[in-house]
Amino acid sequence: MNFLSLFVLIPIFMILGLFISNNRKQYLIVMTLGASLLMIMSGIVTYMYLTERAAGNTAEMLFMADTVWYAPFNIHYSVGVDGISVAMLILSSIIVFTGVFASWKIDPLPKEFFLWFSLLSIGVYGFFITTDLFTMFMYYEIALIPMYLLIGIWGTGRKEYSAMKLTLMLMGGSALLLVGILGIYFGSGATTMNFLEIAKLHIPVEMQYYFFPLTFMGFGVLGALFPFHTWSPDGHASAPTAVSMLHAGVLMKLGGYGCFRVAMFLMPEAAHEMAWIFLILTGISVVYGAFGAIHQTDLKYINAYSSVSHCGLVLFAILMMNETATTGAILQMLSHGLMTALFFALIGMIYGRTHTRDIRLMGGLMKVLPFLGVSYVIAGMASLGLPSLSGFVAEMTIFVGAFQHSDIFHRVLTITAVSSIVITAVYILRVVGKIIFGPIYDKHHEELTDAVWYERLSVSVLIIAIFAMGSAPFWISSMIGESVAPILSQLIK
Amino acid sequence: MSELFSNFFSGSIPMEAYLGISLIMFFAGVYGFLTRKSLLMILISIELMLNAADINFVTFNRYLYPERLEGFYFTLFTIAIAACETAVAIAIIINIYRNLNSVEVGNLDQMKE
Amino acid sequence: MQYTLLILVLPLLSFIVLGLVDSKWKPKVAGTIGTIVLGIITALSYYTAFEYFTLHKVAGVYEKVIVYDMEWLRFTDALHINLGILLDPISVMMLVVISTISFMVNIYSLSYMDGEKGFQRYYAFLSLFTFSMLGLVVATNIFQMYIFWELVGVSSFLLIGFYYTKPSAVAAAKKAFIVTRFADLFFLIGILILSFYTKTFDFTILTAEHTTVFAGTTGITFMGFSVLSWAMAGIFIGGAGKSAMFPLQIWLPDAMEGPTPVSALIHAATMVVAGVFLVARFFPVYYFQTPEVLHGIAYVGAFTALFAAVIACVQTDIKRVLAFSTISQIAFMMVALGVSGYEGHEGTGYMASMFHLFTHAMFKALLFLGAGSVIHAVHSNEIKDMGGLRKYLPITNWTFLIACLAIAGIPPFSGFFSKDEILSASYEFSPFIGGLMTFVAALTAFYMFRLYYSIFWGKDYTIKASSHGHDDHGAGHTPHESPFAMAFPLIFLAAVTCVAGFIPFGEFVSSTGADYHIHINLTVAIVSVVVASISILIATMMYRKQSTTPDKLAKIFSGLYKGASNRFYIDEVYMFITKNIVFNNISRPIAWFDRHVIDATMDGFANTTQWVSLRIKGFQSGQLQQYAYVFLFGTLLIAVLLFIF
Amino acid sequence: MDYSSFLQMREELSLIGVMIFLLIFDIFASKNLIKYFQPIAFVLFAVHIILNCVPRDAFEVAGGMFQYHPMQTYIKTILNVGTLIVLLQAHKFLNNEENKIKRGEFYFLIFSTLLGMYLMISSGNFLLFFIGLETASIPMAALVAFDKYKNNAAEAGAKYILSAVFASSISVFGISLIYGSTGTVYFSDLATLITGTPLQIMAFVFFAVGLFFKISLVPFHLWTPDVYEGAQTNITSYLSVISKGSAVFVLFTLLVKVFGNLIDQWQPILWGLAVISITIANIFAIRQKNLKRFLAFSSISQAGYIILAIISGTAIGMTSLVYYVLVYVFSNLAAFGVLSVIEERTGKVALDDYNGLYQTNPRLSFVMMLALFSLAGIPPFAGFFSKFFVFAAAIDQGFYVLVFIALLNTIISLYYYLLVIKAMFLTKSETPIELIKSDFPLKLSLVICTMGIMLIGLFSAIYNQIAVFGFGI
Repeated sequence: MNFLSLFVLIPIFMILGLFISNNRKQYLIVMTLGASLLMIMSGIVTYMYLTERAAGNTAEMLFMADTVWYAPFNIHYSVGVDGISVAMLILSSIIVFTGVFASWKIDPLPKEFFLWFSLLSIGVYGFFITTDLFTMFMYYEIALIPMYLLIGIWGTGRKEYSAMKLTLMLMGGSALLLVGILGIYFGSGATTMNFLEIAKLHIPVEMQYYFFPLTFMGFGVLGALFPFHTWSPDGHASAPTAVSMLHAGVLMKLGGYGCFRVAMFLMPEAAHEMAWIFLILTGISVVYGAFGAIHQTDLKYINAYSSVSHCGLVLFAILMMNETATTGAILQMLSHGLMTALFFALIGMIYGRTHTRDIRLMGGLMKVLPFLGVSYVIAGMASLGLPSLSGFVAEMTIFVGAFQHSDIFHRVLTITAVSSIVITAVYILRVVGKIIFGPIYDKHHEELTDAVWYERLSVSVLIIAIFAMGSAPFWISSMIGESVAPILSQLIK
Repeated sequence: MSELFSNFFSGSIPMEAYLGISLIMFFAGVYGFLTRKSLLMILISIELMLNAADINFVTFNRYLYPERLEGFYFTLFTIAIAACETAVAIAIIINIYRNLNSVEVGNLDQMKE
Repeated sequence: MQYTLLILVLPLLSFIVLGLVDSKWKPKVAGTIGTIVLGIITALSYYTAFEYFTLHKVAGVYEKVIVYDMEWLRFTDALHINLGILLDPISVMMLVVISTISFMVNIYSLSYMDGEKGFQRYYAFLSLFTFSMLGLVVATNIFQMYIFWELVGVSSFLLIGFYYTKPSAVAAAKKAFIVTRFADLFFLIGILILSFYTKTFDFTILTAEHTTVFAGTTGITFMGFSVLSWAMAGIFIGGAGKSAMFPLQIWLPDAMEGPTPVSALIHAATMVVAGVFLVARFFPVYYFQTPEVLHGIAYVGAFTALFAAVIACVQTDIKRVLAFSTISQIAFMMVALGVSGYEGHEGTGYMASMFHLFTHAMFKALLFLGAGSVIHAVHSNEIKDMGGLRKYLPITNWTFLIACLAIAGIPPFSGFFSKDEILSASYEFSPFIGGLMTFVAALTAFYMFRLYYSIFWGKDYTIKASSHGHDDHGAGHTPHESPFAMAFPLIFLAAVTCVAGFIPFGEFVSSTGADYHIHINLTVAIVSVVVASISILIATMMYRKQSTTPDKLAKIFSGLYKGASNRFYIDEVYMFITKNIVFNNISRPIAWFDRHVIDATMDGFANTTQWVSLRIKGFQSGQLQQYAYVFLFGTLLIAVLLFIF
Repeated sequence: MDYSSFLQMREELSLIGVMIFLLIFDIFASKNLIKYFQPIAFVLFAVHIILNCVPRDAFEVAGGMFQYHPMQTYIKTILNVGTLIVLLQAHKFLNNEENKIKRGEFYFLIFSTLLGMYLMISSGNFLLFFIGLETASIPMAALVAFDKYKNNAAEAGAKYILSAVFASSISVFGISLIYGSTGTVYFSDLATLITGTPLQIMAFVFFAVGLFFKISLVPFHLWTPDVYEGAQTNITSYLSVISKGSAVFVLFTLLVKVFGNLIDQWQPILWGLAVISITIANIFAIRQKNLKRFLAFSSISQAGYIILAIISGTAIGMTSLVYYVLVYVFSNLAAFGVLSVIEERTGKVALDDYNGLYQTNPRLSFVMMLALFSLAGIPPFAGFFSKFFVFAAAIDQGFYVLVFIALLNTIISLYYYLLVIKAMFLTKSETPIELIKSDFPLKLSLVICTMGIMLIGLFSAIYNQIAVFGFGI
């Protein structure tokens, strides 16, 4: 029994528990316990991981385990984590944990909500622990589908349209992905679906030219790559708070993670040849998303577009293919996950009070909701890359790393991407200035009450995480850097 | 052609003649199936098609492979099967007549699209 | 000298504590904590200065001491952000300045901000600012500087927007942040380029005398200029943003929306000179590697000085007048750096600019605090609500006068010495710049005394002053001198202003770190004093008593007057760029494109499918025979295709 | 000749035994005994399943006219289980007053079609194959027209029998040509004798369309929706799952075993048919308002996916095919089970009637959702795995484009499956279907299906077990 399997088993047990339970408090507690357990566990994982490394462990991954599942296709249930996955696991568990608290008063059908929510988390956790292409793809799709119901039933606004659009577009992505994965498997003539093994083989270059774009785009859709990002604004805008948190916070990271772990890791030649195409696309989405955000008036839309911009940065950095930039990309995943989750949590709480997300109909909330106001400002500052908050660390690592590229084209692109920090500042401050500061716009907002304990809890956890990452980045960045190095050596060779 | 006629008059009928007949029967059946209005006529056309196949079997067996009898047996079974399906079909058609008071194939379009 | 670490740690702690407890403690408690902490820091930094200047002079040269250094974030083996403390003459000097002013402001605010909502928050932000400003000046590497640079920016944002319910304040805060952020973009790009070629962030390596790190950059040019020039220019733009050089000066006047002590601390004495400090920090690089950029700095500075001075002459809001004079004075420092040489006497400009930075910090803070106490008395910023206040506010009056004399460059006040050095340096660089600067000096004297007279002299104070600002006091009460907590900083700073000029500044601060003996260049000194006195006389004639000459002049130079009083419409230009170009012509089209092109294509797929489905429903006609047709057709089609291919 | 060798045909014999017993029981059983008719039938049939679920060694009977291979046991068992589920679901329907008397014939007809499929599957000779085909389809027509007072049923029956016989007459004509060109109808001989002469190709096409008709591939599918809609729902499910399952298996066997030399001909044919079947069926399905028609089109596109397994013509393809049929049986029968019980009780089959079903019947709609997800190929449900293996089998032979098109179509199919889920879960309705108390057999059948959907994928043992007899021919 492998340790990592707990990550999948605990949510499964949670689901079963929810299934049999029927009264309200009970399963909320079950859920919360489960989530916090996961948090603790991933803490342990990280700790063990670090100690093992200190003990001079040379294994690519930790807690490797491998069980044959479908022998005819060499499909194994094989797991293993390295620094990147651990970072992602920590992120996911934090967000799941806070997400539960953010959806404390979910209504209607709370039980079903948590059922789907934990199914979603199974997908997420499984995706990060597995080292087998098939299993990875399976978890990927497991994570996609609950979205439809979560948005469709508990969402707001044009929820049915958005849910359908999101599901179908992501499905389209996974269609590309599946062809890519099968192509990798059969193309490489591998006798295993474990990508660590496949990486040792060599896929014929002309095949790579077909399958690299497919795979990269397949994951890229989830990573909000430029022309395929439109699911994200609508989807996030309609989703309930916790789902937006988990989706923007973690699910979009699956894209970047996959692009790095599968597309580029397994097909380095094609990655080198074709990087420039995707670099341009991602460069576009960085700036494009930021400019798109300026013009929105719905809080969630603003945030969704800024996510497009930030996630674009992730892919952008990955494609730079050097250690610093890639480390930055992973850091950016973490930081964006945390702060966007914080954003959506806050937006949800504000919306729950004011019943509007239109920034033109709000103002001066700082006066009535000091806690939420301050937290929103902090989130904003993190998002525009204020030092001592997570955003700064990630972005600077990316920029410095990307700028170390020897080719002038890449450096110019980097400068283009850097310019997004100003635009970010513009739209963040626009919102903060409009809804948090200034005079109270709507008289009815004067009776609003500030956050209650469980809201405070979830928000504080996120803020603390953001601060911790922003002011003491060395430990996590070193952990990630160590695990990025072998993958990049594969890429650069 | 002339040789065909000569064979014809000399008594032994060439295989092509049978095949021609069966082919004509078959497509006559198809034609009937496609054009006739009455279900019964359609049923009969199907019979034509089946029998065309039977003739093929017999002919081939008789002319090409006289040493084994697979063709003949096939024919026998086909005839039997044709009888069964006619029975069932007739039953259903009667049922239709009871419900619709007509056996016009054109009326069978309650369910479409 | 490990204890210098406390200088950074203490204010951070006080920020965290005050920020967390926020309104749970009594305002007084928070205020006292903040002030005491600042007091300790001030003491520490004085002691540091003393110890540094006494102990760390090796072979007649002040060495750079890195007291503390830790790796904070590693990018590559060569490039990593360290957090540490670098002590050298200028950083020590800045420590003294910042802690002093900050201390004064803390004391001052105790009574000025008394009764304001969010008093605790105010002190928390003050500590945050002090922390980040101190961190900025002691930075050991350019990235640490950038980090604290940003922190300074945000704390200034928070303090300008202190009255967050006031839309104008929020707008000003936003403007300040975004403009400086825009400049920081170039700063960052500059850092990236510099670090890419030099593979280091470290000041001690970059600014060492015969450093070799720039070997890699020789001959590499981009669009005609060497990459290094681009980098340094970018870094300067960053500095220009913070120091409000033309054309990035627009945020500073609006920043006066913040509480007056804040303006004194941030927007007069400390933060705005960060740009100057940055250029001074990089001076060797500028001087040896990219002189063309250095000269560019000189010209930008000169223009800004003139530009701001002209505007200052016609503003009617006293804080804005001071703001523009600040811009112009900082421009002086920039010019001084721009014209400066390196070795020995050549290095006058460098020394002068630091000297001026020091003196200016003192007397400009004094001016602002004085203005503060005036505003506190009459509850208005507008000149027209003032006049004849000398009877009511004696202390303010005298201290203000001293400050005015100092800034006007009248001996023996500190301003005279530093400004004189700058002028002589400029003359040595080029007579034109010299002359220009002299003229600006004259203008300075003029508008300062215009301000002085119209506050304290001119028409007698009319009790029925319509009251802006704090309406709670209501109109029509006699203005009264401020309490001691406000008066003491004024007196203290005035005293400093009187004596600061006699500090042998060159002994401590010079471009090389070696001693440098100030000697007054008599011709320049006399010229400037004369010019200054003349313009003071003019101001006296025009504003001491009420007279119609100002209006007449305004009529004569109506074009200039109008332009100047509208700050030459720079803000409008910015408005146009941001609103019409960025917002309406970039962002809106993009939003539209996203909805109606990209999204529409995605929906288009769905709609097409639906449409096709509707078109082909005829196949399923329900007619048995038509089914058979299709069946047969299919069969034959397959057969035919097989035989064709 | 040793007739005892006939005793080896165990499946067929035991099924015939069950049929005869039931027939006699139905006729002669007394009033108070007759009400146990269905339980007894279930038990007997279950026994029959258990007896025949163990694969044996391959053998031949009657000079190769009947060829047995272990793989056939699997496919037959799958069909048996499917049939059992259908019977369980039909239990309530057969207890209605007007149907009580017809119970016997219902079972007899169902079993005889099943017998026909057995023969079809294990035939080693075109004659036996043809007999099996007809035995499978003629009683089916009777079943389709089972409740004879419904116009739709009668119409469906007529459409079915006529087009079925039309198809089979075309294919028997094809067989006759094959016979003519080769002189034998034994598969083992034909494999070598078929060399791809024009006549043989022609004959092959004629013959194949008969099977395409049974699998209902576009353009030979037009009868499907009408018949599915007209027939009684349990019959529809039987039609859509069991007969289709047997047909695809047989098609695969024949293509490889008999027409192996024509692979260059039939691969392109199947390529085209798969593409247009999946696409056209999907495009039709998105507009359907009647759930039975809707499922008809969905089953057509599913057939298209099965072709992906056939086209590879490899052992892996065979395994994937059987596995796909297995999963398809459970998924589709779960969907049809829900459909049938709701139609049985309320007579509602329109999509809009299902609005807000979750409020009133959470369990039913949950099962329905699982079934639809499984059909759409969503993990962790079995459908995902079967689809994946089918794709893998096709890609293994290098059909990248085909798989890509199929995958793009999964998006459309997901869309219309989600439409139903949307109706059940998202859409609110003033008049939702009231709470339905389903009887025990139905519950049982749904539980079996749900278990199947949930577990088959996760337990790889099943697939591996099937894979043991890699090439089941």
